[in-house]
Amino acid sequence: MSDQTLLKVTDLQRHFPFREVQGLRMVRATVKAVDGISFTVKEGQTLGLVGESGCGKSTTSRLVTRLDEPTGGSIEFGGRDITHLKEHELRDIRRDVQMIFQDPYSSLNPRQTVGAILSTPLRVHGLHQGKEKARVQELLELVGLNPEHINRYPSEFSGGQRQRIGIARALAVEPKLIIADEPVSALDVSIQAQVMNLLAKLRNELGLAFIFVAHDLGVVRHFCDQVAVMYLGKIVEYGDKKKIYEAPEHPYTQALLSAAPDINVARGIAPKERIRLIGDVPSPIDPPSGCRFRTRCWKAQDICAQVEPPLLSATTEESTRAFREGGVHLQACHFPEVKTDLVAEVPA
Amino acid sequence: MLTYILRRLALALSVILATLVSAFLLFFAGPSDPAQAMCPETRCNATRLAAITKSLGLDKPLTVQFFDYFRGLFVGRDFLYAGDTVHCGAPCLGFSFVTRRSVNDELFTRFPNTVVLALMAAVVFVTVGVTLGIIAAVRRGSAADRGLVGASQVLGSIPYYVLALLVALYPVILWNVLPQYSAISAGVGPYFMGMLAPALILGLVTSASYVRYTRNSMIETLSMDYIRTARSKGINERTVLFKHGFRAAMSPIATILGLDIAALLTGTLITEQIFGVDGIGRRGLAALKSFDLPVIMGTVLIGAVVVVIMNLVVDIAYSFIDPRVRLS
Amino acid sequence: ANNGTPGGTNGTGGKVDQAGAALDPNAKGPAPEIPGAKKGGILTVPYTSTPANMDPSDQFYQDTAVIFSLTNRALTTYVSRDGKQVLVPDLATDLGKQSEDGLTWTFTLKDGIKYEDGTPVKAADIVFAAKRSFDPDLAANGPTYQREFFKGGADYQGPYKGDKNWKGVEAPDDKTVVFHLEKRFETLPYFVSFNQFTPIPEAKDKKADYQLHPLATGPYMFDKYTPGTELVLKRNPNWDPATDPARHNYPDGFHFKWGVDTIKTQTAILASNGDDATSLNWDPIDSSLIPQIEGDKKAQFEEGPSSCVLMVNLDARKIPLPVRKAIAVAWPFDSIHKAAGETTHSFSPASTIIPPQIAGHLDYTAEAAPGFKMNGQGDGNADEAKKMLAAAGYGPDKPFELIYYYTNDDDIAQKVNQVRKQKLEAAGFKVQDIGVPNAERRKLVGDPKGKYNMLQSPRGWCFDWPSADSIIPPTFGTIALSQGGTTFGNFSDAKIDAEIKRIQQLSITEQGPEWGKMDKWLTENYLLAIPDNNDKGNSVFGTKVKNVHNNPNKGMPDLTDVWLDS
Amino acid sequence: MAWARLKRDKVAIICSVIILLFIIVAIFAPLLVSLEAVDPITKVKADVGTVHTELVDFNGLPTVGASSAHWLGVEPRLGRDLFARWAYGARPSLIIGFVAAFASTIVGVTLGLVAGYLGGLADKIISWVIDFFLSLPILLLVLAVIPIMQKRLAAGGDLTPEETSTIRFWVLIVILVVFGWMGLARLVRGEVKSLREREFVQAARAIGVPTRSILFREILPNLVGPIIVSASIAVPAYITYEATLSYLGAGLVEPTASWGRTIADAQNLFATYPLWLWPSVIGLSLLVLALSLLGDSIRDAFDPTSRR
Amino acid sequence: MTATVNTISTQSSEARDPGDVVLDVSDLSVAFPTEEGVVKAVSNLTYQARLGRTLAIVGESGSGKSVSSMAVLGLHNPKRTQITGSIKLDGIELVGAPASTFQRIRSTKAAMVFQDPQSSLHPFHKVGKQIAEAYRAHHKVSKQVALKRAVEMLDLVGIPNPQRRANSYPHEFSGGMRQRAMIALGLVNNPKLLIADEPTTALDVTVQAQILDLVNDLQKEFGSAVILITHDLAVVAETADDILVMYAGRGVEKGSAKEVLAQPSHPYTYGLLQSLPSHSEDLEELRAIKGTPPSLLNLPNGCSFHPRCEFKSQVDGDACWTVLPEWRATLGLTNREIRCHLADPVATLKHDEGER
Ligand SMILES: Nc1ncnc2c1ncn2[C@@H]1O[C@H](COP(=O)(O)OP(=O)(O)OP(=O)(O)O)[C@@H](O)[C@H]1O
Ligand SMILES: Nc1ncnc2c1ncn2[C@@H]1O[C@H](COP(=O)(O)OP(=O)(O)OP(=O)(O)O)[C@@H](O)[C@H]1O
Ligand SMILES: [Mg+2]
Ligand SMILES: [Mg+2]
Repeated sequence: MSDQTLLKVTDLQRHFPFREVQGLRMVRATVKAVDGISFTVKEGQTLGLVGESGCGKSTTSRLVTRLDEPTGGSIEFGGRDITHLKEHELRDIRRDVQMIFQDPYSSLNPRQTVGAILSTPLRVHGLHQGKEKARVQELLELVGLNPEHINRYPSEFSGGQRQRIGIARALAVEPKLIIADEPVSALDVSIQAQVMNLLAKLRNELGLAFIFVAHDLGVVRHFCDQVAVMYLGKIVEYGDKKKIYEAPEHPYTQALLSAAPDINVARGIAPKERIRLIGDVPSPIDPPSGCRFRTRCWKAQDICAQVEPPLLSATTEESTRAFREGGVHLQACHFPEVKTDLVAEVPA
Repeated sequence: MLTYILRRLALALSVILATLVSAFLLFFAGPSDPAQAMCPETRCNATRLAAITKSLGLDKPLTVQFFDYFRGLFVGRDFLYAGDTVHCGAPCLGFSFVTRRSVNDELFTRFPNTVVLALMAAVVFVTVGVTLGIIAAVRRGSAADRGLVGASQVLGSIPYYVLALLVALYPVILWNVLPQYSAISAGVGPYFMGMLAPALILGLVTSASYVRYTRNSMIETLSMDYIRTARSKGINERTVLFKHGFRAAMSPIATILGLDIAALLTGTLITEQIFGVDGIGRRGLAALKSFDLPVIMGTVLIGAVVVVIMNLVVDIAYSFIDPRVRLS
Repeated sequence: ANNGTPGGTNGTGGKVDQAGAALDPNAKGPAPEIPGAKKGGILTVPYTSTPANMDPSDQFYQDTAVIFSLTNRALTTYVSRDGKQVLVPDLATDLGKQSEDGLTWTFTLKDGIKYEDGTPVKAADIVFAAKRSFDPDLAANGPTYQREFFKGGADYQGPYKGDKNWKGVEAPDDKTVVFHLEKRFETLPYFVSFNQFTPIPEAKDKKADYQLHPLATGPYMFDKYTPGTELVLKRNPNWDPATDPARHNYPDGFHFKWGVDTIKTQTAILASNGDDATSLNWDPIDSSLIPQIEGDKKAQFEEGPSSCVLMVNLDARKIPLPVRKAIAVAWPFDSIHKAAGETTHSFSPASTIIPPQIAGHLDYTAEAAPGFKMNGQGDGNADEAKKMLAAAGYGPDKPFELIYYYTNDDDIAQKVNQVRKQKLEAAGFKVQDIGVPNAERRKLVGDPKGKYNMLQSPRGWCFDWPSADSIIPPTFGTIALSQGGTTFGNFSDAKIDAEIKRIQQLSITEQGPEWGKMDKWLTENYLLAIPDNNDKGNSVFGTKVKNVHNNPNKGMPDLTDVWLDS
Repeated sequence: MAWARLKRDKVAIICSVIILLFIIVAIFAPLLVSLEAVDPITKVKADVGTVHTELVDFNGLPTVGASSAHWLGVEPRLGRDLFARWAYGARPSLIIGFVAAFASTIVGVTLGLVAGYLGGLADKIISWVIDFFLSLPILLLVLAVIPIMQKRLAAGGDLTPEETSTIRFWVLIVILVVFGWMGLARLVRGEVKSLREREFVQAARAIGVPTRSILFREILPNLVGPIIVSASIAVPAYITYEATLSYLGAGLVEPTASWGRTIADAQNLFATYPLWLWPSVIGLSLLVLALSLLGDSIRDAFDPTSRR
Repeated sequence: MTATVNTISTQSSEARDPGDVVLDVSDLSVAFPTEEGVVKAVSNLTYQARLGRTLAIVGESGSGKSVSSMAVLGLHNPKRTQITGSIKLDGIELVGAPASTFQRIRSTKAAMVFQDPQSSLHPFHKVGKQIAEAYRAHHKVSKQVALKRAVEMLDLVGIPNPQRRANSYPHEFSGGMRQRAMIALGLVNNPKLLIADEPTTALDVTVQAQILDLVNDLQKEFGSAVILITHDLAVVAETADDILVMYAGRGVEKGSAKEVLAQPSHPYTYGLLQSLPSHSEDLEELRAIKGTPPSLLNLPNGCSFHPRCEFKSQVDGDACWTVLPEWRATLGLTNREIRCHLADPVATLKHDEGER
């Protein structure tokens, strides 16, 4: 793990314009799917992206892989600005940044054999010319599949196996960064763990950096170094895993963590005090003014409606503390809740 | 909604305009020479041909002809005829080359017959097709299902004009069980009775495809989760089938229906021809034979307008049928 | 009027009575009662074609002529006497008076003639109608004799665009109509039987809309008229039978329906259920129904000659006479008629140019080669034709090429062409058949400079009145050719022209036999066109329709004589 | 998989056999016709084109019936051999049905792919064209256009009967294609629009696969099902359409033998001389029926949820 | 069929008090004949649901959870389904019962909340009407009265502004609201049994928490029996009283929810728990169950789980391959049953856990 910044995302924006009918009029509106987010990923590091449905996780992934073009902000990869590169200029980037998709069923072309699926990236990038088949078999082995299955169709595999094929495809071009958009959400409970293990193994062996999108907080906790919590197209809290999970400062993060049911209840551990949020996530078409979470926040006050809280360290005055802890922890709330006992835990 | 309709109307208008332009280019700028067709065979000479060409207005430059036609459609136009100006109000489709009568008169007086025929046929195919389709869907896989679907297939495979001719000859003319077509001038009763035979055969043959549409749509609907929900409420099966299943199954059929009626309105040609129904299809066919360009143009235009309007109606109706569809 | 349908011949059609054009200047109304005839009922007449319009000035076709015979009277008309058509005065008191030089004709109107609305008919109305027939819009489809013969007719544009006071036709008073001619027109009395000379009061003229209700002078008047669809006629209360030598009015009314399907209509009429028993159809009998009308439904069918003669037209400029004769020998009359869907009821074979019902018709049968009669029958003799070709210097190595246009967008024409081609090739000809769409073919075959060497226009000729001066001059003379048209043979020959001119100077009654002789002379010496057949008219009618007779001038039934049994 | 399902479908098998029989008849028509005996009157074997007016009477009705020389008798008026007309008549139906279906499938798929994948202006234009074509009163227009097309193609030249009928033949196919591609284009467009959002397409893009490869290698193979289904429905539809146009006089012309033309010719004599009309009606109906049932089976095989 | 420990003798009587058995499923098998073969979706399933208690049925996708509970409401197409065994709902035998019986018990005795509320509500009918319809199917009341009842129910499940919302179409609702509406629909006739089939799978975590709270609250209020179908063990831990773990159409373990999750005694349950990330928070590697679930067309002989079972070597002989294990009480645990050949599963699993 070097300290080299691999990916730097600054103020990234993706607004989808569309037309909507309101009463008798047609109005133009925009879905602010991603609305100014910044983060960095260093080589070999894993960033987790969590948040509820529709908060912009997938959009972010698609922007970073440049499957979609941002409407604002910038993406730097390996020091190069790739924000608005054209498709043909992206070729190199396509080798370095790969994606693993959520749905192992729809992410593999049902009409192609595993061999064809895996050799496509090799062919496109002219890798291992003449020895594609060997490389494909190698890849299959790498993800724990039988190399003899090269001529089978995806439908002949189970969900977990298919997800492995998807992973192998991403690995084929030997990327530096993999964006995994909910790679295990669609898998059965008993298979999830297999795939998680595979990803962890590959990360360690190949020194890959990951952006790992999930809504299962447990999985993220298991897999990531840093976590960004998103709400309605914004990052509301961002920091090292330990801090986010153990000392969440933003009310939304707290609510999210408390809402996740805990199996340990069965073992006699008292259930967490559950923060009950009222209502649903507002629409990204017309997000609330000021702090976007305020409509569901129990702490909301007048200022929340007027001023949009920036993503800051809750304890700027104690920046030394953040430094001492050797980690980042930013949040965007006017009234963050700083857990002081954690400070005590940190060795001086 | 209003903007939507306006936008759709604009689109519809653009389609009609395109039809207009292409039909005009096709016919007027086409290689056929209607003046030649008008010119009495053995006595046709150059002067006579020129006179006819002039009288039909075919001597003017094409752009002028088109502009005149176009203007006629929207603001009406004046024709010089027998030294007189004859006004033809908008939408003016011109004057028939052959009968020298206004195409509007020629077509709009006949259009009602086509409409009546199409609507009567629609009643037949909707009731017959939908009923049988539902039966087939509910009895899915049974002998009744197979029989109905098979019979509809067979019916759909026999050349329509042969069927129609047999119906026109046997029950109508020879056995005298169904009355022959007579114009509305002969009385409303005989008129509708006379429409019965053509409407029945047209409707029955068309119903063949409705049996299948309905069946498939119904089967698909019955496999939806909300049907399961309806059942789980403990309401009786008939309510499930009709209030829940049929209601949802009908909306795609309603779309097809709208378009089919439009198609019928422009395509009852064979039926009209065989049963002698005096509709625009038959008129159009006659016009084709005599190169009567304004009448052909008029028929094509009316056809396009009908289809476009039906499309629009279907779209708008659909949004009322299915609350999920927002007009956007 | 002309007739474009292909015709044919076979052996069984019997000879038509020598009808002869009789004139009876003294005929008086009323027409004699028909024994047994009853009054009442509506005769329904459904048929396939659709008249373009009902404007009297625009009429030239047989179907509308029959309809107008019920509603409108002209200066003269015909009556049928013993199967012969006799020209009689109708609105006029006689058949016209000719001036010394033959260039002025005067007709006097009968007294007491009224329109359906009761207003009296005036001579000026006939003059107005005559002028109206010059309007290029209103009378686009009408005849053109008036342009040729009337003084100043060539350029006259009718009363709307042209000079209102044009002097070609005049009415010096309410009873007198005077025609001024450019040149002699001995058969003018025939011409003024046309609907162009039925009176139209100028005050009631609605131009394009006049056709919606032309004012009646005959026994019936328009009741309901839907252009292109149907016409209902009812009795005209202001018709006075005493003035009319030609018309009866037995049925209460008539109902014409247009654009019907032939087979359905004829099948229905033969079955005679309900209204079909009082229906009449004059389309050619469908071949599928022949067993019926030759069997137990014989009484419901009537046939007779029409005004048309059909010929095989040759371009004598391009085909030498010996080869023309070889063609006549090789010509597959029977096969062509079969292929064309003709039946024994649709034509009778012809050996002459002038049909038998015309006065002066000379019955002769020429021979193309010794023993090979040109009687429009048989299927050609390939061997003999080959011999004749060889004699003319043509053989397999140097075949004579026949070039003609045929219609390639009409099924029957295509079939006929196949038969024709196969048979002509069998007879040693080389055939170049050029397919073009019908409208175009008409242009091409009407052009004397066309690429063809046979089958140019005209295909045949339908006389406009029963005198051969409406047949031979326009089809064999040089005039049509010099005007840029085509003729039988496309041949200009001073001898023929001189002969035509000579006969035309004769009086109407003298002309007949002379034309007959010329007919034979033309075929035997020139063979510009091979006589093929005379068209027949058919009528199929319900069991209650009585007294249906074919009018040999029209090939249609005389509706003025029909009555209905109840 | 679909194939295996199809093979188990009895109806599909029977239909395929029937269709195959017709194809065999069409291909081997000359051979089959040559099996007929020599006609005792004409002294020759019958063929598809030669007229024998000596075999019909003056009213055009055949004087000979069905015999070893003429298995289905001879044609009224022209005396051509009806079995030959029938066997050869299968050809245009099959050729037009399959060729037009093939061509319109290609057009529809291409335009649908382009519209669906590129979206934006291309989509707007193509969708508009689809709307436009769908709004035309097709039958009447086709009836009007065919002679015009024929004339344009002839380009003023003089045509022999054979040239005429060949031109007509191809004009007819072109017309069927021009007016027949919209349904499939619409379907493909919709499918592509949804496939485009499918993750495997995204994956291909993420890998850097060029657009053309995505269209033809990734997306197109997934449309095989709907395309085959729509083509299998198109074949009988085109066959019917050809027959209808021929019936209305805007289809094939002499001397081409075609069922549609025979039906048009023979319809009036259906009772007087049934041998003329019915073989073609039966041939056409059976072929269309078999093709549509097979089409159904194919759809079922490709989309098992829609089965009986 | 093996006798279960807590079978109540008087099953014909109606369940009234908390703890009474409302639903008694015994030896239930559901099979679907298909072209590929017979899909044995549920085999020999036995369980009970009691008033006032929540029974969780867990298992992975395709293990037969939905199929078995839909059999209770008779929602399978009788022509295409083979159902054997016995389902007694409040004393009424439902296997082989006529359609009219099902019509009567649906919604009144047992109701179901389906997995996907988006597709389970009729898109063309207003929400209020759909709820009212269920009420009117069992009560002879006017439309207005039924609609009022529907509004009450919507209010009860916490939909704000219920009067207005009753007049909305389902697509105008958010996911959470739709699920609430489904619950309102399920409860409108006060059923004794509410089957919630994965009621929160399609929902966000925060909304899921709301819905689960709601179900719990409502159960307390109505005192009915609830069957909660899910594959999320954490949800079970927080909400269920009893648990039934299913694998490949069969029950493999049942008992009190908390106990089972705290101390699983079937290797499959054990494996599931082990593979949860929350269980092994800081481990580099999760302990996954190897292999994939079997095809229902072709179930393995013997214990269905044996191909994936790590402990089959600890069973003597070839019992795991050949003998289908019957329900038996777990050695050393009360109130627990499993279907496993292991002699002392508790000890075996404990040993295994200690090892890693
Ligand atoms: N092409 C698009 N056009 C319009 N809106 C879009 C588009 N793509 C995404 N959105 C909207 O942007 C928002 C964010 O979507 P995104 O898919 O990134 O969410 P997500 O966090 O990945 O959600 P999930 O957990 O459901 O996958 C949503 O409201 C979505 O409706
Ligand atoms: N009508 C049917 N015909 C054939 N197989 C069926 C049918 N219904 C269900 N199955 C099969 O039965 C098995 C059990 O399905 P079931 O829906 O009960 O699983 P589940 O445990 O509810 O899974 P999930 O968690 O995905 O909802 C599945 O393999 C399914 O494919
Ligand atoms: Mg997402
Ligand atoms: Mg389920």
